[in-house]
Amino acid sequence: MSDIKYKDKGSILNPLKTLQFFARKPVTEPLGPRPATETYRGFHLNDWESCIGCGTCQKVCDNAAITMVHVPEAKEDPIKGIRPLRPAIDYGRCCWCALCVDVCPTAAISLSREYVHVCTEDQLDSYFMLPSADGMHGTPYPEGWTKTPTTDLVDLEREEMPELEPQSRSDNFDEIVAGYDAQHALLEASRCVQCGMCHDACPTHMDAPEYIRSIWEGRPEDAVRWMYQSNPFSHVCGRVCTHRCETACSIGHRGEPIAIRWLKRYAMDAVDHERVKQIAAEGRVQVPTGKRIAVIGSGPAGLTAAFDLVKKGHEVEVFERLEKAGGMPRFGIPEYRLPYDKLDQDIDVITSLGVKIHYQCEIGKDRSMSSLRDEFDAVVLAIGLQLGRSTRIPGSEHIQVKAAVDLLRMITLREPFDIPKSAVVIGGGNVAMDIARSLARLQKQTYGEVQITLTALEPRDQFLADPVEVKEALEEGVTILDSRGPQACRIDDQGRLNGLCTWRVLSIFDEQHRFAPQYDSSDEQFHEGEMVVEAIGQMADVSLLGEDLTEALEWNRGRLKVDEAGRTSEPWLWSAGDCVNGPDVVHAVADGHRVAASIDACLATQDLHEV
Amino acid sequence: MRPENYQAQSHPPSNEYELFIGPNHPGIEGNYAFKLKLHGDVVLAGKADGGYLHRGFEKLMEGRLWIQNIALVPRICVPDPVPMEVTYSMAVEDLCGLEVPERAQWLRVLQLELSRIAAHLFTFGGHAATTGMYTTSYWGIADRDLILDLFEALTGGRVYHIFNIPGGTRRDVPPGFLEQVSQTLDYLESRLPDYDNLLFTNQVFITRAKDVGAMTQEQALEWGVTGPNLRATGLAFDVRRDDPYLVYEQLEFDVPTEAAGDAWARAMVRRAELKQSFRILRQVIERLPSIGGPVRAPIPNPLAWNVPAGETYARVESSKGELAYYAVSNGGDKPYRVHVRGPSSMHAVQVLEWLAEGARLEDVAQIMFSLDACPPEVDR
Amino acid sequence: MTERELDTHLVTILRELESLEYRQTSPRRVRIDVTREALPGLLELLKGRASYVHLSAISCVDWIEDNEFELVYHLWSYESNHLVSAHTRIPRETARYISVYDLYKPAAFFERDIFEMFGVYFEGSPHMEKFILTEWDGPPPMRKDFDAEAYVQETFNWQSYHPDWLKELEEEGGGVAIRPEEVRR
Amino acid sequence: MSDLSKIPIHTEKHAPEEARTNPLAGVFDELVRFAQSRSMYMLHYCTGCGAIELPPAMTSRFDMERLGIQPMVTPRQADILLVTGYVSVKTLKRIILTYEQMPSPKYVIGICSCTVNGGMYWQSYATAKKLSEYLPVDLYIAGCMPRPEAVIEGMRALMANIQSGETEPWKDYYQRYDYYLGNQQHLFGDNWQTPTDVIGQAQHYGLAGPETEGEHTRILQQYQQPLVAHKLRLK
Repeated sequence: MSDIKYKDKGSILNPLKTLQFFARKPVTEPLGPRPATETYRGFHLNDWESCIGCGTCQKVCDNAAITMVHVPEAKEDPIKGIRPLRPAIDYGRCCWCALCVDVCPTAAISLSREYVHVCTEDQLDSYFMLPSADGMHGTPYPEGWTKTPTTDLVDLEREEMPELEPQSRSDNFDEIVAGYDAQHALLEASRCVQCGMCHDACPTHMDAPEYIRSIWEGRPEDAVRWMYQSNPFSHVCGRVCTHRCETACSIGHRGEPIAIRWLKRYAMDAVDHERVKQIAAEGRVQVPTGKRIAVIGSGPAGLTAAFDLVKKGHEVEVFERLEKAGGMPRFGIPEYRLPYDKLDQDIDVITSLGVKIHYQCEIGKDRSMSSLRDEFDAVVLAIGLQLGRSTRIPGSEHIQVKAAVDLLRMITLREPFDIPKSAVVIGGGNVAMDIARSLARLQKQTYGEVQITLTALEPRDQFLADPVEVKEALEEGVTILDSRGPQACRIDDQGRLNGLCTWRVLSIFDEQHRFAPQYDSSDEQFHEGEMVVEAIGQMADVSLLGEDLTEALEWNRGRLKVDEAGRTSEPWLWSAGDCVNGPDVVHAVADGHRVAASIDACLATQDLHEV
Repeated sequence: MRPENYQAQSHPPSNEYELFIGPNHPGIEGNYAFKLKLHGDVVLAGKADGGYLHRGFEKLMEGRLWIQNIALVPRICVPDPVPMEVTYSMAVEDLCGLEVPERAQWLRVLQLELSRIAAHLFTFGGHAATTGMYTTSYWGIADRDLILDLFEALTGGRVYHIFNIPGGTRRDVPPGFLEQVSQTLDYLESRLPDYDNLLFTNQVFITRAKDVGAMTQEQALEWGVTGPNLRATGLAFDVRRDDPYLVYEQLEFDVPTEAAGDAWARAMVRRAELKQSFRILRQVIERLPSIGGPVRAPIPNPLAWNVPAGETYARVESSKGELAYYAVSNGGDKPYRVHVRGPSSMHAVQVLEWLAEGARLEDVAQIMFSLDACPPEVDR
Repeated sequence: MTERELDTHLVTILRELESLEYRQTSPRRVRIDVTREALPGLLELLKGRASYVHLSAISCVDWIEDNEFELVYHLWSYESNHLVSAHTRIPRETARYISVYDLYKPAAFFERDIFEMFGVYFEGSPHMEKFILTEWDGPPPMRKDFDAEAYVQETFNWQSYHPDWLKELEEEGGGVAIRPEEVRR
Repeated sequence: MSDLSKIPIHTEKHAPEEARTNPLAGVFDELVRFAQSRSMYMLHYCTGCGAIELPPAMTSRFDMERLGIQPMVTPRQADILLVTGYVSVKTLKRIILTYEQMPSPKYVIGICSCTVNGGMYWQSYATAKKLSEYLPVDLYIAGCMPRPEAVIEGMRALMANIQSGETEPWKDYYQRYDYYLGNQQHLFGDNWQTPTDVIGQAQHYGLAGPETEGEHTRILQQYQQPLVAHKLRLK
């Protein structure tokens, strides 16, 4: 019951009590806007330096109040994941909920403490505002609602990927990365904000946002369908891609990027191989065009071109020098990174469409270029980079000084060679890591211990190799020395190789950014090794072209000159892949697509031999 | 088509007439209309007319992501928005099996009670104004603004806080906030005697409000009356105590009742609830600093958040009565169906119609305000 | 009566009836699935013998793929402090059901609401007329087959802002790149 | 047309500005505008959620009365129509009725996002999106919802505009009635009509122009029924 005496009859003097209110402080505020609180949600601010134009704010906006506007003066860099787009806010829609702030991957958007805006009908355009640091009316107001770790709705941490421990992987070639299961893949895919930076950065423009969304929706088949739109080497790229997509990922600006590569791998592994074949065959032209195309080399570039062309209804024959198809992914990448059966699956999908591969058929020896030219409507040269570059230091012509590519190929083909008890690897790229780690495994299998020294020109923080590779190599017992320049291979009196002498590197490039390493000769080290492996780069073996053709073609600093579509100066000959672009799997795939599209377009209109 | 509030449909006998109150009328709470049939100044029948504030919330929510709806829900009841956010969040949390951190639960109680005080102060003002006493509304609204200042400091918004999201709250309290709450509570408590003098012990008010819009407990139960209006008929029922949510089980508070069931009893119950809210807030201020931990459970990426299929009925005690959300998910990233059961969907429609019957014309506005009807809740 | 366990009295009553399934979903929530014929009888029992006197709400869900409407009656007992949700389904084409106004007065509001929003007719309900949507001629808007967004795009116009900064950007070769409606799913 | 047109009204046009030779005329006009801007009644009509910030703006804390603005309960005596946020179609009809009942000069303020481009409810089938299609709007105040300070800043801007005589959109409603009526008919149906004789008023104010009447007013006339007074039965 009530705790006041409401039956109080009052008094005639009661009104006089009200006089006390004259003594109280008035509650009325002075005219004019009061300053807002520290987390106030007023008009928007945008830091143009950190805004990357990803458009995530636009997606989360529940009122469709955000329009992305192209600002020509803003920075554009697809490789780093920066677009010249900026959000413009429609205050005829906005509700100041600040979800855009909480979800912004780079913490660029915030709300200010400014809240007054009045205009007439003629001035209504002012309701559509392009936020910058200046606020609504050009007067900077302090920030109000900003992103803090508590308000952040972006998941910055990647789902953990199960991997083999160093002790259980260092003596075998088993695949290290286990891959996501469905649950983890779904969780990892759900981190994606669908900005599409990955698509822009990918050389072959894979539809990563779409396939990630399909994975999140639990439909890996659709994901595979999206992948085959742009990449018939999805098993390979799901494992060993250089993942430029992840470099560009907008989540990566403040946290760990989405594991796009592993998600691709998950989707490919989750779908039955026979089903993948059916999906890959979708959209194939059923009526043969009657045109025939020869592809030299069965690496990613060559087979991608073959895949595209065969789907367009052309007849494609591939000529491979070795006994197996796959090119560099098979003969250059160790099995612990890319199991051969996965590569076989990718190739099986392509051959199942009717691509014919002639194995152990070396052009220039078994067949000549001119016979291909006469027999086929077009020829694609996708021979890759098969020759290892040499350092040409004293002693490098010794038999125990090997090229990394040759050695890797021998390991793949299981060709026997004497496994050195100790070895020195020259180079700091991924190939150097591959050969060092492969040799380390063989040593562990044969002798039970690892004795590999890897010397690289670059300081550790500038290594060309993937940081994960470096970390794993160290875990497997490889000694990695940075800033060491090879000077000579030491050979003893009996003609046996003893090891490598190196000097410390002072600088690698000169002022014009040309390669001109400077050494400190006083800091000399000797690295013991029965074998020295050079892994400093590769080049193409173009001897198959024959003298006449080599004469006829145009060249550019030792490389074949091609136009944007990959066509050489000979109208019937295209070139694609590493031999044009330098080593990179996904680039080779992109190149294959480009060349195939160009050939298809040209064949549709003209006979190339009559041009 | 002529708008029906322009011309009466039939021609009544001269001592009986129809009167339309609202939507543009100071005696109507919000944008709402009430059609009366009168004999002299005695109401023969009343008929509520809603839909002026209809926005199709339930349809809108089906078209937006689960997280986007947090910006939408507070708009369903403008004077008391926090229970809307909390109930919606509770529904989503229940569907997802999300565990809300304890600190966030205390923060939610803090907001809920602040919002209850603000809503009650607003109602006092309205109720007093319908009896001709405008000072209370001037005071009540000015004092309510102090609570809005607190909300501004806590959430960054005065009226629409959008502060509770599924999983917890969006921020922690800013530094010095609890002292600020404490000072505001001191001030509001010191104001209670003023309100008593001005309104609750004022003979004008008592005479006007006593026996107006009275209902018995049986009627109240039959009509589906909830909240302070039900307690004013003598039934001590409070969702906070009897179907507890958040940390209300750990808090000490009474459920005040009155027996009369009339407009005056409803005002007195609200006045007593104000004191209970002060009491709860004091306990929150005391306990909150000792409760550590995060204010939000980790939630998935809002753009890719599939809520598991299922249905739930989340219920809280808002300042106006029983507020519930029936949420259904089909496993998608948007709600399949959300049904909002606002307390006013009873109070502002059927209960008002029944109570107005036999009342006098000058009391109709008072009955509406004493029921604390909130039209946007009816219209959604 | 213990609050944590399902009230035994309720269990006894529920066991008496055939053609229903019940399940305790949380300490204070019970879900009952019942055929549409048996629902009025169930409510009568719940109100008459198990103290479920408060009809908290009637919710309607449009399961368009099953071609059914689901009606959910939320009942609260002030004595045992339990909430019972009785679910039943009716065919979407006929969209007719029986009013429970005789048992529960609050049903009139909810039934009218469902009538307006979903077009389900309740026989015996006192106000089967429009209340909120008196000035709406379209189909019942809460039905899943009514596309509100398409209706809005067709009926209303939007602001066509063209502020100075946008004109400047357009001169430089920029301009609007992605409109908000393009990213909506 | 309705009976209004039969009422004899003073239709003599104002003399053009340049013809006024009395130097005091300008001073007098200014004085009138000043007086108008300092004493305004705001119609007490809560059309949407933004109305919740008006009680604080009007009462002790922010005290709009010090600007001479007071709430007024009837449209016949009000100067300002404040459209506080979203307008459902049902409310919009009442707003138009109310607006037409207000005496000129009258001012419309649209506050919140919703009156500009639909705001939060842009997807809603039940709310109108652009208020200015149906009524001439003098001023917009941004916010969802604007704080009392912002509302008061808006009011001060309106006062300044009235005083300087810059904006008079209320005339636009008479001058381009056909346009507004067309939009109203598009939303409410062709049989939409209000009891106010807008065309007659336009002639009364000397504002009837080529766009006052048109195809839409012809549709209006087609459906319009003459006003008939209620027959009071005294027994």
